[in-house]
Order: sequence, then structure tokens, then C-alpha cells
Amino acid sequence: MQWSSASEFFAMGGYGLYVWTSFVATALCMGWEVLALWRRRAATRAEQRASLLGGADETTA
Amino acid sequence: MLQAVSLRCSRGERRLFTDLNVKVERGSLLAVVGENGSGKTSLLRIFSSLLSPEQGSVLWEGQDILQLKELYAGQLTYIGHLNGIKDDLTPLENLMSAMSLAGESCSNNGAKEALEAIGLKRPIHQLPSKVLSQGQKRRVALARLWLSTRPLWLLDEPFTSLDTAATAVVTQRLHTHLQRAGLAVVVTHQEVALPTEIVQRLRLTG
Amino acid sequence: MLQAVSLRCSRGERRLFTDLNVKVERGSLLAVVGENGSGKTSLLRIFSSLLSPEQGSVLWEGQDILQLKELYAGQLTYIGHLNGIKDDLTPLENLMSAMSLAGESCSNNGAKEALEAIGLKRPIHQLPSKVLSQGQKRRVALARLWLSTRPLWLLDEPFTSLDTAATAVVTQRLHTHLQRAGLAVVVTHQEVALPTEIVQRLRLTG
Amino acid sequence: MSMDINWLKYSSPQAFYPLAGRLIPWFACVVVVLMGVGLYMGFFVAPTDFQQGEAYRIIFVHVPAAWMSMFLYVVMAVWAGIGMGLNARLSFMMAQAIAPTGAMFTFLALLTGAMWGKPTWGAWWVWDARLTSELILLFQYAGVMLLRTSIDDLRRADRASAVFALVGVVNVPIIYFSVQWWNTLHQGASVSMATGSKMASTMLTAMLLMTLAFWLYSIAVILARVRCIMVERESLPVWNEKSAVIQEAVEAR
Amino acid sequence: MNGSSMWEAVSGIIRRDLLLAMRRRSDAAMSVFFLVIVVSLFPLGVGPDPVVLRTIGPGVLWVAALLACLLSLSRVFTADYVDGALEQMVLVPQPLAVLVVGKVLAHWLISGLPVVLLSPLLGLQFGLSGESLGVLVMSLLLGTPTLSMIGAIGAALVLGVRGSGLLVALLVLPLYVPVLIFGAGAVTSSMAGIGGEANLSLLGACLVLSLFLAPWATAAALRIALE
Amino acid sequence: MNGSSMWEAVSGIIRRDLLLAMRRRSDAAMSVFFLVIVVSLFPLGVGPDPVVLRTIGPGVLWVAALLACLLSLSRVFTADYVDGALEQMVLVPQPLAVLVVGKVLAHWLISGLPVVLLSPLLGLQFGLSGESLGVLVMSLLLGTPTLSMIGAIGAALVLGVRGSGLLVALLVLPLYVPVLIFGAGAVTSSMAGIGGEANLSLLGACLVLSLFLAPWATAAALRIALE
Ligand code: HEM
Ligand SMILES: Nc1ncnc2c1ncn2[C@@H]1O[C@H](COP(=O)(O)OP(=O)(O)OP(=O)(O)O)[C@@H](O)[C@H]1O
Ligand SMILES: Nc1ncnc2c1ncn2[C@@H]1O[C@H](COP(=O)(O)OP(=O)(O)OP(=O)(O)O)[C@@H](O)[C@H]1O
Ligand SMILES: [Mg+2]
Ligand SMILES: [Mg+2]
Repeated sequence: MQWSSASEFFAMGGYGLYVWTSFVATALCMGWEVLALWRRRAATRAEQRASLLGGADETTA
Repeated sequence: MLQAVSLRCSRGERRLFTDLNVKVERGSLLAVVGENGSGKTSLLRIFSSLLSPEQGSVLWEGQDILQLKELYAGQLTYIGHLNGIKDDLTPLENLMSAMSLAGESCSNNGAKEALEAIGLKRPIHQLPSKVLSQGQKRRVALARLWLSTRPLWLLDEPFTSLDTAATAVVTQRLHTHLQRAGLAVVVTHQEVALPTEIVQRLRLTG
Repeated sequence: MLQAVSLRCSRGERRLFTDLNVKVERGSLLAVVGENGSGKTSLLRIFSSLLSPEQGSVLWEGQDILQLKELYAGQLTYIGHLNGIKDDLTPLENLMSAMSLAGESCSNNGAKEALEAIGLKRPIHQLPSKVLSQGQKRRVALARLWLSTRPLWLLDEPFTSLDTAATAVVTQRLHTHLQRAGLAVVVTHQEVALPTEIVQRLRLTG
Repeated sequence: MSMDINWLKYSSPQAFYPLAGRLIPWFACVVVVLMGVGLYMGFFVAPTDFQQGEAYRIIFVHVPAAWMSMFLYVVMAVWAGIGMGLNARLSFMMAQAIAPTGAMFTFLALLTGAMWGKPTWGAWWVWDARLTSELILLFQYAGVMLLRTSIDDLRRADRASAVFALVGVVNVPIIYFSVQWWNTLHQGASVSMATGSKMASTMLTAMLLMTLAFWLYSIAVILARVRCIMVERESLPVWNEKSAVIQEAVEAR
Repeated sequence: MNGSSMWEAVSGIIRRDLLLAMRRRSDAAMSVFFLVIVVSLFPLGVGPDPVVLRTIGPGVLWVAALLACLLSLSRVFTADYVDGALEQMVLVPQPLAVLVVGKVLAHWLISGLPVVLLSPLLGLQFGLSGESLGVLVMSLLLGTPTLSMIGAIGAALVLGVRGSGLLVALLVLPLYVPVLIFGAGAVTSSMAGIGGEANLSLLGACLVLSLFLAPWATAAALRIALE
Repeated sequence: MNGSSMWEAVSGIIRRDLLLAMRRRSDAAMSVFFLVIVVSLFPLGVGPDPVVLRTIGPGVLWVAALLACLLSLSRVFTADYVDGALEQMVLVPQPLAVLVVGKVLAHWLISGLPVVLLSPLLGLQFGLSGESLGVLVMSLLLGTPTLSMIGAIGAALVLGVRGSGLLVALLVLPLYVPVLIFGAGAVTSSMAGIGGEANLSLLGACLVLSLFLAPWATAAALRIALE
């Protein structure tokens, strides 16, 4: 383990800005993607529910 | 009252008509008939001021339309060979933007009713116009007639691609327009479809 | 012989027709009629192999047209809503290049005769097509019928924009084609204009 | 899984939909574990690079992202090709589902690369072959997606974007080999089958773990997206899945 | 004829065109993409030397922006012409020149503005400094509307006159040249430490001039096209 | 189906397109004109330093040629699509891919060949030497047909799509990149005295590849567009 303190860990030998931007950006992108998909799924489910409740005859087509 | 005074029109080398005089009173309809290429569309475009005649002039209520300019444009509704609708907009959007551009804004409901009047059902209102069939596109263009409050209608072959039901509906609408002291100039090969009002026939011989 | 076997076609969300079966024998004509948007054009495009059906198949002399490919294209003449003529070429050039592309090259004189047969006079042969009137353009497209030796004709509203004289001439030509054991599928709102041969009527209900 | 699975069975949307639904949570769990281990190794086990100092740790996201960006493009093209060949809707949907994730990884490769370039090369961006071709890859993803959204008709959109995706595959080898074909600033391959690795083994392990995690992440996300697409497109209520949806619906009755 | 109905017609046109652009959200992205791609092509052709790239940077960016503008604009009226919407526009009871302004404005919002907003990022890729980036954005902000206004004349001429392609280029490009020179000049001189104010104010003058003259010329050209 | 009627159809297409180009002679001049303009705009944007200009010369020329090709190409099928001639073309009893080759060839004759012929003159303006000029012409002669072939795919894909002008650029330019790199690389390396043969043969390979693959992709795209 080469880090003696948390601040040293976050400083990343002076390259903290670059390293952490990279990792955080990656995390954000992935998190956003997952979140967006979650929402989309929720939307499709709501729609399904509506159609199931709405017209049973339509759904059998 | 629309009046043409000794109009002459040539396209290219061809003389289409000379010394054409005609008068359309309020409440009456002028049917322009003739063979293909006899100059019907050209005459209609002269009436609409899109084309300027080689000689003669067109008078609206006694005044030269070239002098009236925008005032005259405020009196007419012109529907040409081309539908003038945007492929990417829905029929509803097309109709509403055409109306607001013409300075006759209409409500969403008004537009819907106009579309329904000409036989386009609700689901179709929301499709992009490019997926519509030829006749449906023509109907979108003609739907303007249900919202127009302008006295003068200039229609170039309004019945193309329309089925019999739609043709009857448009005829009916023309009928109402004439009864309300409107006047119309209609170019068509389907004379039978015109309302049996005071129809004046102008035959161009090319 | 052209045969449609349990065709189904949907555009977007809309089911246009299902389980459509029809058979057109040599020497007979199929008139496809129906309201605007009922799927007439779509059916014609399926017949021409431009559109593939969702289900079912079209047989030409008993063989699936999707297998025949170019062989089938060699059997038909298709004239759609659009005229397919180039604005910058003259009617003569348009006709000749359309024919040579279709593999039915014709002589200069042959083309001129075809144009005259459909009522386009000599001086018009040399104008750029863009100055022609709507009906004249349609005539240029239809002139191909006078040169076509193909057995199957697929015509989408051939009579649009035509005056009565031209309509009669095209009807006459269809008549001759049927008598020579040709077959035709014609989409139209003007049924009266069809030749009084063996006409089979297919009504699409949308 | 056992060998006697009937794969054809799963190529129909009705069967695929619930299968995908069942697989996603498993992938998600494995991703979390792998990422945890990978990040731990990357930050706490792997030693400091003697040339680049700590900046090199960007490698643990940069390289996996870059690899995935290229790999996903190829996979997308393969699905597109299958779709065109067999006229299979599911394949087109897979291709559609892959594009956004691929584009995201391409973007991340560019971003993390830029973050890496500033300390090591002194510039956010240089016009070297590898960098430029990665940018081009982003454009290709954008092209596939824009072409799809520009066409209203689904069938046409599927096919048109499939043709483009297939045509674009030629660029992937160009990106991959650009470092060898043109001498550039960018690192050459440091992991290759033939010569083995030149890196410290802990670094390599961490990087490979992260790559695996990214890969499984992609699978999970893509499966989830394809499920959404199926429902949106087919507007079929549920694919014989005994899901909460039906229950809710039944209860509401 | 009165102000409010004129405003209604203009805003109607702008709304319709923005709606059309929304329908194809990709449309707005498109001129940006074009810019990015053209700008990225140059280093591929010219080679990666940063010094050379910095020298040619402003020129490349401006030429690319000019092309993006010209190309997206050259067809603003074509669609309307083909589908008949232009006929309807000419028959609107408002002065045509005013409608033209609306149409061009809508177009600039859709495809000019994004270019302006993106330019700093591209400037960075060519190694421009912070201050030069500011000047670059300013110059494009003043310059692209001018390009749109002038381009509209050309676009209208394309419709009517036969064999117009060449004529448009001949007519429009000489008018574009001053804009290009002032625009690229502003950036270059700010890079040289002279500051780009002089060039920027010239650009402003061009904008005002074109705003007054171009709509009339365009309107006239449109009327000719429809005869 | 047999060879002679196939040849007849292809030559029919070529003849018709050449005729159309003759009718609108200015359209054919367009791509040459565009090339000249872009190339001359650069010194205006970049400044007149001859050393810089010589360095960027091959790159600028190639980029300009590429854009000229792209722009003229993006509309090869559009007119045919709108007026219905494309429907007729698809229904011709010959393989569509063969007709596509004819169409692209005609297009290259109209707008690619003039660019190739004009290039030495423009190269002179940038101070290229005699041998490099030869390499430039050779590289364009091999490269521009490839560009046309690839561009046809894009043009076919965007038929009927709004905002297609820029979309086609977005689709096609990434695929143009290798050609650009090899082409400009050939000239640059001949200027550096290394000789451009390696790059030229790569260009040749690209041409052969695109000649075999592009027509099929284009034909597929056209059929899709007409569905
Ligand atoms: C925006 C800039 C950059 C982009 C677009 C980029 C792109 C790529 C791509 C596509 C790969 C995977 C290809 C392969 O494995 O051969 C890769 C790998 C790699 N990149 Fe970058 N990169 C960028 C900047 C950098 C920088 C600045 C460095 C470090 C100085 C770097 C170091 C590496 C390393 C070490 C690999 C792994 C190579 C291997 O092991 O095969 N990259 N990069
Ligand atoms: N430049 C020109 N040279 C010669 N004749 C021309 C020229 N421009 C137009 N024409 C002719 O002028 C006539 C224009 O007719 P117009 O479009 O008004 O006909 P129309 O009566 O509406 O016909 P249709 O019933 O077919 O719509 C056509 O006969 C056309 O050939
Ligand atoms: N994407 C879509 N979504 C919904 N409906 C669609 C879609 N695409 C096409 N349609 C519908 O399919 C039908 C196509 O009809 P088609 O063009 O075959 O009609 P037609 O019978 O030829 O009509 P017309 O007499 O007007 O020419 C239209 O009703 C159209 O609204
Ligand atoms: Mg007419
Ligand atoms: Mg139809």
C-alpha cells in the first residue's frame, strides 16, 4: 500500500485532477446510463399497465 | 368582384390567350376548363398575382391587384397543383402553421374539426404527413378551406386524387362558400363535381 | 397470370389489408378502387416488388416474384403517382432514356409517334419538361405505354390531371393491350374511364 | 449452463424477453464485485509507475473503455448483419441497443485519454492517428444513431442503419492498427497474445479485471435496453413473463 | 398590415421552422457535426505538427464555419419551393422581406448558433489560447448571421434562375470574402497580441449592412423564382 | 439478363446523366468551382506565408477535393428519388448494383474528372514541385473514384431524410478518412523525397475494395429507401 494518508491518496502525486476527473466522469456516465434505463423501463411498465387495464381486447391482438 | 381586363399571357414562344375578359361576381363560381396545356394554371396564377400578365390587368373590387399588393393577398386563399404541406409535420401542424402564416390563426380544435370535416380521422392527425397517401395529402391542403374566411378562393384542380366521398364534401363546402357571398375560381377537368350554383364556364382553347 | 396469395400489409401501426387473394388472367384488367388511404398504392407497389409484403406472396405465372427478381422486372411496366421524368430533359429525351433503361430501346421516330399518339404535338417534343403543364407531364410518363411490349402493366391513377381527350386515348390503349393478351392492374378513382373489357374490381376497405 | 439448450428457442422475442430479464441481476452483481476488486487492485495494490507517476492509473478506465468502444462496434455490426441476412427483428433491436453504450465508451476513451494526455504529452489533444481514428469512431456511432432517428419508418430505419454499421466496420481495424501503421505519440499495444505483457503483473491484472467488469456491464445494460426497445416497439404488453406488471393489473381489476 | 399581425406571421414562420427542426432533432446537431468533421479532416491531411496547426487554426475554423453555413443555408428555400409552401408564403398578406428575416433567423438559430457555441472546443484542439478563443466566439457570433443573410440571397436565386449553381457562387462568395478576412483576421491578430477589436467592429458593420439589404434582395429573388 | 442488354442499360444511364449535365452545364462546373473557391479561401484565412502554404498545400487540396466530391455526390440520387425516376431504375430488369456503378461512373466523369484535371494548376499555386504535382494527380485519379463509390452509399442511405445534406457528410466522411490520409500522405512523402508509391498502392487497394463492395451496399440502401 503506497498511500500514507487520505490526502495523499486524493492528490495522486499531483495528478489528482486528471485521475479523478477520469474516474468520476466514467462513474457518472455509467450511473447516468443506468438511471436513464431505469426510467425508461418504468415508463414502458406504466404504459403496459395502462394498456392492460385499458382495453383487454386490444392486448389480445 | 374579380375582373380580368383584356389579359394576355405567353409562356416561352407560345401565346396562351389574348384579350381575355371575364367577370366573377360575389356568390358565383368561375370554372376554368380546357385541354391540358391550354393555360388554365397560368390564368389562375395571374389571378393570384404570382404571375404578372403580359398585358391587361386583374381588378379586385375595381382596383388593380398589382397596386393592392398585400391587401389583395389578404383577400384570397390559393391552393395550387402543389399541396404546400411539409412532409415532416403532422397534418394538424401543417394546417395550423399554414393558417397562422396566412394571418388567420385558428385554434387547435378548430383545425382538428376542419381535418375531420374533410374526412381525416383523429389518428391521422398525428402522423408525419409523408406517410399519408396521395389523396390524404390533398385533403390536408384542402382542409384550409374549412377555416378560410377569405372571400376569394382560387383552386387548381382541387379534386385530383380525391375519392368520391371527399369530392362530394369539397363540393358541398364550395356551395356554402358561394352562399355566403364568397367567390371562387376553380380549374378542373371534373366539371361534374362542381356545385350546381351559378357556375360560369370559361373554356380556354390553348 | 398474376396472383396474390394471402397478402398482408401494414404501414406503421395501421393494418391496410390481410389475407388478400386475387388472380388476374391474361386479357383481363384488375381495377383497384377504394377510399383515399385504403392501401391501393401500397398494393400496387407490392405487385411491382418495390415493397415486400408482411406476409403472403405474389406469383407471376406461378412463381414467386421475389425469387424471379430481374426476370420479373422484365415483364412489367410500372407507372406510379410520380411521373419519373426529368425536368431538364425534353419529352422526347425523357421517353427514350426511360425506354432504353427498361431494356426496350426505341427509335427516335418510334418515340415521337408515341408522344403524338398521346396528344403531345411536335413543338412540345423539344421543350424542357419543366415548362410543361401538369397534364402534359403526365402524358409524357404515359407515352411509355405506346412503346411497351411488356405483358403486365401496373398503373397508379393514370388519369390524374388528364383532360377528357387524353383519358379516352389512354383507355383505348388499355383496351388494345388487353386484346393482345396483356394484363393490367389499374388504381383509379375514375372507374368510368376504364375500358369495358373483362374488368375485375377489387375494393379495398382500408 | 448445460449444452442442450435450444438456442433457437431464445431467438424469438417472446422467449428472449424473460430470459434477458432473469440474466440482468446476475450480471449486475458480478459487475459490482469485479469493479470493486479491480479498483482496489488498481489504487492500492498496483505500484506507482516509475515514468508517469500516479497519472498512469487512468489506464484502469482508459484502456477498458477504448477496447469496449471498438469491440462493441464490431458486435453491433455483427447483429446488424444477422438482421439483414435473416430478416430477424431481434437482431436489429440488439444492434440498436448496443449503439448508445458503444458511443458512451468511445466518448469516455476520448475524455480519459485527454485527461491522460495533458500530464504526459502536455496537450489535451494531438492529431495523432490513434486519437483521430477514435474520434472518427465516435462519429460513426453518431452516424448510426442519427440515421436511425432521422427515419420514421422503423423497418427502414433498422435496415438503413444496419447497412451503415456494416460498411463502417472497415474502420475498426484501421483504428486498432493505426499505432503500428503510422508512428505516433500514442502507446503501442502493450498486451498482445504473441509476446505476452510488458506491464507489471498487478497492473495488468487490475486492468484486465476492469475490462471484464466493463464488458459484463455492457452486456447487462444492453440487455436492459433491448427489453425496453422490445416493449416500445412491439407494443405488446408482456412477453409471457409472470411479472409484477400482470399481477398489478390483475389486482387492479 | 399592422404590426401585430406582421409579428404573428413572422413568429409563425419561425415557430414552424423550429418545429420542423425539433422533428428532426438531429438537424440541429448536423451543422455542428459537419464543422467538427471538416475541422478534424485538416490535421489528417496536413499532418500533426502543432505549430503549423496553430498557425492555420483560425483560418481552418472560419472556412469550415463558412462552409457549414453556406451548405446548410443553400437549401433553406428549396423544400418550400418544391412542396408549394413558398407559393403560400408569397401570398401571405405581409411584406415578403419581413418573412424572409424570420426564415433566416430560424435557420441561424438552428444551425448557426450551435456552431458558435461549439467553436471554443475546436479552438482548443488547435491550441488556441483563452483570449483568442473569446475573440473567435465573438467573431463567429457577429459573422455567421451575416453569412446567413447573404447566403439567403443565393439560396433564393438557386430556385429561379436556370443554371444557377455557378451564379450563386459568383454572387455570394465575393460577399463572403470580407467576412472571412475580418473574422479570421480578428482571431489571428488577437493571437499576435494586437487584439481583434478593429476587425470585430468591421464585422459588426457588415452585419448591420446585410440586415438592411439582404432581405429585400432575397424577397425579390423569391418572387422571380415563382413567376 | 444477358451481357449486352446489361451494357445497354448501364450505358443508357450514363448517357442520360451526361445529357442532363450538358443541359445544366453550370452544375457540372460546380464542383470544380467549389474546389477553386475553397482552395483560394485558405490563403485568405491563413495568411500568405509561402512556407506554411507549401506545408499545408497537399492537405488543403485533398480536403477540398474530398468536400467537392462529397457535396456534388450527396445529391446523385435525390432528384431521381423525388421525380420517381429511381422507382423506374429499381424496376429495370438488370441487377441494381450494376446500374449503380453506371450512375456513379457518370457522376465521376462529370464532377470527379474535372477536379483531377484541374488539380495541378492549384498545386502550382501552393508551390508544389513538378514531381509532386504528378503524384497529386495520380493520387486524385485513384482516390476520387473511391470517394464517389463510398459517397454513393451515404447518398442512398439518406434519401428522403430531412436535413440529409449534412447527415450524408456525417455518414460518409469517417469512411473517407483512410483515403484522405493515403492521398495527402502520397503527396507529402513525395515532397519529402520519400516517393509516394506505397501510399498510391494503398489507394489502389482502396479503390478495388470499394469497387467490389460499395455497389452492393448502395443497391441495398436504395431498395430500403423505396420501401
Ligand atoms: C484522447 C486521447 C486518447 C485516445 C482517443 C486514446 C485511444 C486509445 C485506444 C482506442 C486504445 C485501445 C487500442 C489498443 O489497445 O491498442 C488505447 C489504449 C491505450 N492508451 Fe490511449 N488514447 C488516448 C490518450 C492516451 C494517453 C495520453 C496515453 C498515455 C500516455 C494513453 C495510453 C494508452 C495505453 C497505455 C493503452 C493500452 C495499449 C495496450 O495495452 O494495448 N492513451 N487508447
Ligand atoms: N418556355 C415555354 N415555351 C413554350 N411553351 C411553354 C413554355 N412555358 C410554358 N409553356 C406552355 O404553356 C402552357 C402552360 O400551361 P398551364 O400550366 O397553364 O396549363 P394548364 O391549362 O394548367 O394544363 P393542365 O390541365 O395540364 O394543368 C403549356 O402548354 C406549356 O407547354
Ligand atoms: N407509418 C405509418 N403509420 C400509420 N399509417 C401509415 C404509415 N405509413 C402509411 N400509413 C397509412 O397507410 C396508408 C397508405 O395508403 P396508400 O398510399 O396505399 O393509399 P391509397 O389507397 O393509394 O390512397 P390514395 O387514394 O389517397 O392514393 C395511408 O392510409 C397512410 O395513412
Ligand atoms: Mg394546370
Ligand atoms: Mg395512392
